[in-house]
Amino acid sequence: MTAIVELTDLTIRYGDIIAVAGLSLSLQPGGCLGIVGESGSGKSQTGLALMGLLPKAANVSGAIRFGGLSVSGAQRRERIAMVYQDPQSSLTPHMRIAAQLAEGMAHPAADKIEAALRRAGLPDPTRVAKAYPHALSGGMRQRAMLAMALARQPDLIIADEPTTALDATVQMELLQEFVKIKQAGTAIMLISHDIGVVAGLADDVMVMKSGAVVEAGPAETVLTAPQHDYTRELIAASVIKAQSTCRHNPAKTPRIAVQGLSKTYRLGGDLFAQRRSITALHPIDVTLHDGETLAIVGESGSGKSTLAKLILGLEQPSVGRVTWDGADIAQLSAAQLRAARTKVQPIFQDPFASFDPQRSLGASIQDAIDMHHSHSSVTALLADVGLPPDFAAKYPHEASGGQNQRAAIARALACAPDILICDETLSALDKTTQTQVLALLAKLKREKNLSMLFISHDLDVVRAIADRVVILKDGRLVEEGSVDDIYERSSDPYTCKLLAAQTVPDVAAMRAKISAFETSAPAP
Amino acid sequence: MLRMIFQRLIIAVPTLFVIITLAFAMIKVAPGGPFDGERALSKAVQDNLNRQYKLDRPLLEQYAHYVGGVARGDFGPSFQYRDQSVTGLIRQGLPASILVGGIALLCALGAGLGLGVWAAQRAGRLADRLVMAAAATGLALPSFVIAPLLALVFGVALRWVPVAGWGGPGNLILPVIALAVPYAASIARLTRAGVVEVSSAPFVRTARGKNISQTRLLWRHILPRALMPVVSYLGPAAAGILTGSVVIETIFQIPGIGRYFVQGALNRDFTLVMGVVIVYAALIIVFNLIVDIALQWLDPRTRGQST
Amino acid sequence: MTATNAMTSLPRAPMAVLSVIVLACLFGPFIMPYTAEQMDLLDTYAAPSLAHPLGTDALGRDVLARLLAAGRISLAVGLAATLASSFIGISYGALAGYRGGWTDQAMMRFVDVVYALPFLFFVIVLMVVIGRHMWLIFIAIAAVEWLTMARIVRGQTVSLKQMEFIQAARALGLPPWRILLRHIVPNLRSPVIVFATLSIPQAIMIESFLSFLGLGVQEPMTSWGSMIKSGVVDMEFAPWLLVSPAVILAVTLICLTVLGDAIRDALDKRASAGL
Amino acid sequence: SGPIERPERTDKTRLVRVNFDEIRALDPHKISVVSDSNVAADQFQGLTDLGPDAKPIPGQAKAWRVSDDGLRWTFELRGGLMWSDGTPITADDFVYSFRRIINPATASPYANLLMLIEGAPEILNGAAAPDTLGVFAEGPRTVVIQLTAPQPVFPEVVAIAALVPVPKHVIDMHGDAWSRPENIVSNGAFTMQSWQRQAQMVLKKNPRFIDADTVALETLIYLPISDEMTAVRRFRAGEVDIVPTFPDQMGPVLKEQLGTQVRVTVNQATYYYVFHTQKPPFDNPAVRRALSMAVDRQPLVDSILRSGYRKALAMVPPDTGFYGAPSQPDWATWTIEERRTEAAKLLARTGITPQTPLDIEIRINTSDTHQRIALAIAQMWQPLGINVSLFNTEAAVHFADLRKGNFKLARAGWVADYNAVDNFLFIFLSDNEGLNYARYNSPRYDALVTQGQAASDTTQRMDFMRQAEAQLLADSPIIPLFYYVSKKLVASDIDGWSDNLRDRHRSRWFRFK
Ligand SMILES: Nc1ncnc2c1ncn2[C@@H]1O[C@H](COP(=O)(O)OP(=O)(O)OP(=O)(O)O)[C@@H](O)[C@H]1O
Ligand SMILES: Nc1ncnc2c1ncn2[C@@H]1O[C@H](COP(=O)(O)OP(=O)(O)OP(=O)(O)O)[C@@H](O)[C@H]1O
Ligand SMILES: [Mg+2]
Ligand SMILES: [Mg+2]
Repeated sequence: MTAIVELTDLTIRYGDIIAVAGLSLSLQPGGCLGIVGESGSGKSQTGLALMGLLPKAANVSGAIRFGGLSVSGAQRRERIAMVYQDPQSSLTPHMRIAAQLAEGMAHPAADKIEAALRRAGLPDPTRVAKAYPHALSGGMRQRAMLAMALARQPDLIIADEPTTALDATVQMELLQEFVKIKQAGTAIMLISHDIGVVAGLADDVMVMKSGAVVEAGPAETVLTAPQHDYTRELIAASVIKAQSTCRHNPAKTPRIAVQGLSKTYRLGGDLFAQRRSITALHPIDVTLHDGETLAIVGESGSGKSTLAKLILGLEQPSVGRVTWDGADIAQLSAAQLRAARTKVQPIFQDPFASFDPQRSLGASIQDAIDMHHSHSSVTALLADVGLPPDFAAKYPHEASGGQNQRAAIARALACAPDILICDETLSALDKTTQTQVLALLAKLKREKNLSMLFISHDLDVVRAIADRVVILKDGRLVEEGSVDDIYERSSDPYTCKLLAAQTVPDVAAMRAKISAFETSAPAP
Repeated sequence: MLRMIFQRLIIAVPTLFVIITLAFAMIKVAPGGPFDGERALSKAVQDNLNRQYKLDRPLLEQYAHYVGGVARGDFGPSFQYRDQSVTGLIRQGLPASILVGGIALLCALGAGLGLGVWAAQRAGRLADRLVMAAAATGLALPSFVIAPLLALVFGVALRWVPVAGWGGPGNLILPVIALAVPYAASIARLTRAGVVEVSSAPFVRTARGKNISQTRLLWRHILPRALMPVVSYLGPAAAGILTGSVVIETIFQIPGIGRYFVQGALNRDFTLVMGVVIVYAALIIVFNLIVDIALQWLDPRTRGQST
Repeated sequence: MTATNAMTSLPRAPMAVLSVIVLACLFGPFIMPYTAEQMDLLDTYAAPSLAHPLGTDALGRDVLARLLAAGRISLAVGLAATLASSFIGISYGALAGYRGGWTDQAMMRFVDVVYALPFLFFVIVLMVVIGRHMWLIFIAIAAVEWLTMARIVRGQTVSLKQMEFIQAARALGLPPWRILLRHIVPNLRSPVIVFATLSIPQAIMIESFLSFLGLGVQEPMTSWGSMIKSGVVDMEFAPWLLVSPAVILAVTLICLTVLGDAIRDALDKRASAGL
Repeated sequence: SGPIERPERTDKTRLVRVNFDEIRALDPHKISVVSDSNVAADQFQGLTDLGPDAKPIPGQAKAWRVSDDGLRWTFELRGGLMWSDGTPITADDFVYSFRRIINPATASPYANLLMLIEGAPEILNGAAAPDTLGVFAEGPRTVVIQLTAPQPVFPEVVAIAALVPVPKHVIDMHGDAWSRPENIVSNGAFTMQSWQRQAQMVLKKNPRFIDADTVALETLIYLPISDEMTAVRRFRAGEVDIVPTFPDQMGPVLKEQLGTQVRVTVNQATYYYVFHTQKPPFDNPAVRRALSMAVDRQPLVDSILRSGYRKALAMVPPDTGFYGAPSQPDWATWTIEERRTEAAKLLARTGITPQTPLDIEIRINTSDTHQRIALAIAQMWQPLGINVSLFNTEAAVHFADLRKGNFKLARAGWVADYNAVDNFLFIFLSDNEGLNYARYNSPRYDALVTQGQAASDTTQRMDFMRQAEAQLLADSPIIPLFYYVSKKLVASDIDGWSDNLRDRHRSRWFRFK
């Protein structure tokens, strides 16, 4: 059988920077190649090269054969679909999801579009189809993106971190879906930093570091008997150890308190459209105490990011109030609020979009430093998050997903805040880097008594860093308790299901888990 | 959205009122009156004329009288055109201005968008530079140069179309071209910049990944964003082009109202000037409202915000 | 790309031509054998010749000398008035768009009002109230030119404001002016640069209208706009009177346009992300 | 560019005539500009009319006579006069019309033409009722007009388009709306067919016109074209037949292209500079005289105006009615060098020398020609120690300032309403508020003009006028520069066009060859 794609000696250069160095791979129809590797190792670039969508600044060499032929990018794109790493910026903001889906399909129809959305794990496809991207949650956008790829019925799907914004249960459902399409003969190139995900799906695994392949081979071999140190390191890191924080004894002074907070978005907005609305967050009470890390967990679209934005005062609540150190932020003057912002820093879910496209990452971080007259330097901050100093000169579009995310962390830390509001802050990072950043946060917590509101769907990470956990579902608080309470003694079925759906970096275990996972009925 | 339209229409009333008041004040401060011309009038005749047009009354009374009239829909008598009401003059002239201006606007949009996109797709290359140079030339040559040149070449020398005049469709060709050229050039420049800018956005990459046609990529993904500055520009531009241009109207003899803006002012035909100012103000208000609606439509994220 | 090497990558030809024009206007009049005012009623409407490379005008004045002298005024007016109006338009539009709400409403309705006011009377009133000063030219031109700039900028700002990176900047506690200056305005450069280059010829032509009203440049001084205006009447028997100013104005604008586009392209940090 | 061919004419009864601009009034009593009077004169006819040469000929009146004292004019109307709607015209229509013109409520811009008629000034000021005007009907066919001073050219005055009769019965019915195209009724050679404002006006031959059998044209179209170049281009394309003017500097090239179709004739109009005689330094007659003397008019007309203008050393143009040889300043025969030397001497006496120069500002209303004339004059004055700057404004400001006296030296012009010396000289009467921009106040001049106006004997009358003008020139409140010309383009196949001093061309005379 001819390989569906075959890359030989692919090299991608940006000036002096070598993003991908002499990479070769091949993929059979119906096969699945998992690519793992550290952030910035060239995974996404490889995918884009296959699509023929590298920016014009890229200097590409090497051979790409598709279906045994050497064909143009446009011809390859006929048969390949890609799930881009960055769903927020990769969707056209002024087009409804349905329209964006339809144009990739051969014979678009409303029911087919909804079916594709449902296959991608979206519980309310009718609403999502009609929505504009900005009205969706991070995870919903990611699934819409996935639906777009699935709907094209390609021969090859390049899925670049397709589940980073999704909670464990949905991730499980999607993995099941992937298994199905794979069985139907579609080849999959799965880029992920989650070894568990790759383990569950990939036939072959390729490990990348600094643009080069360090190790490649059948999944079982590579994951169970890694040859290379780096691979071993990666696998070891995928079990995240609890960080030694002062979890036991947080002072009971509330830093941030939320009372009866709710948010309702108006939908439609067309000239004569009948006004409908969606309540992203039902009245909720949450308190973040001094020195505490409060994790907010919940399925995609449950209102986590909305809560974070309300707390930050970046959106106006429909009802309820937010207090920072006892002061109602709605009552503060603009200047007072600005001054208070020093203490409370966010890290947004979508790092790429949160950087000014016309400013270098270094300049953006410098802005934060200047703003708060802190003594840190850009270089030091970058080093803290594992980025080399020359990164300061890069623009957001020149950095990889994980690199942007780390820059966002660096920017938030530049202000030396007391309180961090982290929205899926580690989702785009490989496990080694995650560990490094977690250690950094733990250190800050220890030394600077940092309080954190930590939104994540990664229960391992939550367990590693959080003191308390709040679980949201459909905009409502379903459970609240200490980490141990939740993880060990939870009775809530949703919580249990979440815990059960955790990935494990083991091929056999993961595959069993996937096939055994019970698909939840779509939410009513 | 309906609320916004409603709100804006309500605000339009005080806006118009402010415009009328300020314009009235400016007109009254300006030296020279409607009966000051090359042919001097004797004092007695001047006095009688002033009396007839109530120009001998105190300013406040004149103002109250005028505003009262406008409120009733009566723009008063023209000072320059005896026994003519300003309402009548505008009613006779506006259709011609709108006809010529409307066609010119459509042509300018077609040519401007086409050239702008075409150049943007070749950004930085010779074709791009040439088109943009042509646009710059179109802007450098004011209509009082383009119009007579067109008339000389196509009217006098080639005799393809009438030199000037009003009546047949042939009479529209030259004025429409002369009027459209600078607008087309501006639109082309703005379009090019917008398309170049938006083309590098990540969502365009996604759209390309779907292998959709160039046309679709352009119309659905790129242009809606890229054209936002063009849309903003079009509000005032449309109001301007539809109320006619004094140069085009005098050179091609079009019976529109564009001439009244300048001639009315030069002749100090106060009521006529006020009349066209009100028409223009109404168009500005309406078109800027349409533009704001269009901008919201182009960028769904901005919907649901006030204004 | 940094700003400096963006500048060095600008197209050479228009830079060169523009420099020649500017230098000629600045220094040309000192080395010309004729002054711009020197008349010769016995040598009117003389066709281009060795003595008068661009011919003479209705009063027998050397067209080349006048063209260069006029260039000083037109270039100054075109560039300064455009700079002033761009500055006002950008600040105003960005502020209105960023503030939103009633501030935006009030500010933009004010723009509507100014649009509608009769320009001719505005100028006359300006002269009555202030007198006939050269710098009134700039005020009068800037007073009309900033409006569309403000509307364009405001439209773009409203859209930009929704972007997450502006929210991020707000979350940093950056004061509004700093967000406007550092994040909004740099992201507006594309329409701004283009519209500014569009305003230049308008400013130059408005100037000639102003001198018709008696404001600003008075004969024997002149400007390109006024030369074009009076050249139109003579174009059939003395075409050089129209062609010379029209060509130099067009060439200047072409250069500015190409340069404007090149600057825009060079300043677009994201351009390299394009396919 | 060689001669230009016009396309073959197809309809020989249809003439297209260009007007300077859109007319401002259809009501002849409310007309104010030349365009208006062109149309009014084609639609209406007064007691007299003007022939192709602009000399008075019988109009609605077949004959007239004047009393010996020259004050009482009697006009005999022709039989069978009718309005275009068939209503007969009687002497009462004329009485009504003259009263209407002078009535302050009409606010007729030309009302001052009737000032010679008994009672007119009082009526115009609102001090007397319009029916006290000295115009009477003696029977249905006789109109009698009583003047307060003789006016030998009175038959020409009543030919003026602003003084024609209007139909009382129509005005009674429609009020001010009577002059709308759909209502208007007239008595002239043509009547209104349709009018699209700013586009075209179509007039048809009036079959009820008293001399209808002599009118050749069936259709007369007026096109309002304010852009002179557009009119010229349309003429060359054969789209129009008569063009009322063209830019001065185009004269030579048009002659080349259009040959005899270009008609240039001296006009009864004067272009002059006026001093404010009450403001220093122009309150000093010597300064005024020196400046006037130092202007060399010849190059102005030859090099700048180029279309056959004639230089002016006096206010009244040559060949003005009964005037004979006009007055000339005493320096008229000097060479320009002599004049310059004398001017320098005069100025030096008042302390103005190249070393101690005088700054003066010439005010003009904006136009290329005015600007060039002023610049050329500035150059002529320069060696005398006069530094000139130009101050241009649009016409409304310019003339308002002249009226109010906000100037020192300014450009002005005068076009005669009728062919008479007093129509030029009355401007500078000290009590002529509104027109006497110079604020010229010479009791001797006033007396001479008044005496002249009162004289019924023409020779005597002209003698006073000549002396008055001599006084004016000696005092130099103005600098006469040149006499205007009328510049027309007339299609070569038009018959009945006659160049004339008055620049009056009734369309009833035109026919195609
Ligand atoms: N336009 C560009 N200009 C310069 N360098 C670039 C550009 N695009 C990507 N790079 C560099 O290429 C390298 C590989 O990027 P890539 O996006 O493939 O990483 P990745 O493996 O997908 O990482 P992540 O897991 O963080 O998404 C990175 O170091 C990145 O900085
Ligand atoms: N601007 C908006 N207009 C309309 N609906 C919105 C808007 N923003 C968010 N929503 C809706 O609110 C709900 C909650 O969104 P939110 O982004 O808070 O989810 P989330 O918990 O952060 O999910 P995820 O884990 O996928 O990021 C979603 O159903 C989303 O569609
Ligand atoms: Mg990546
Ligand atoms: Mg979220």
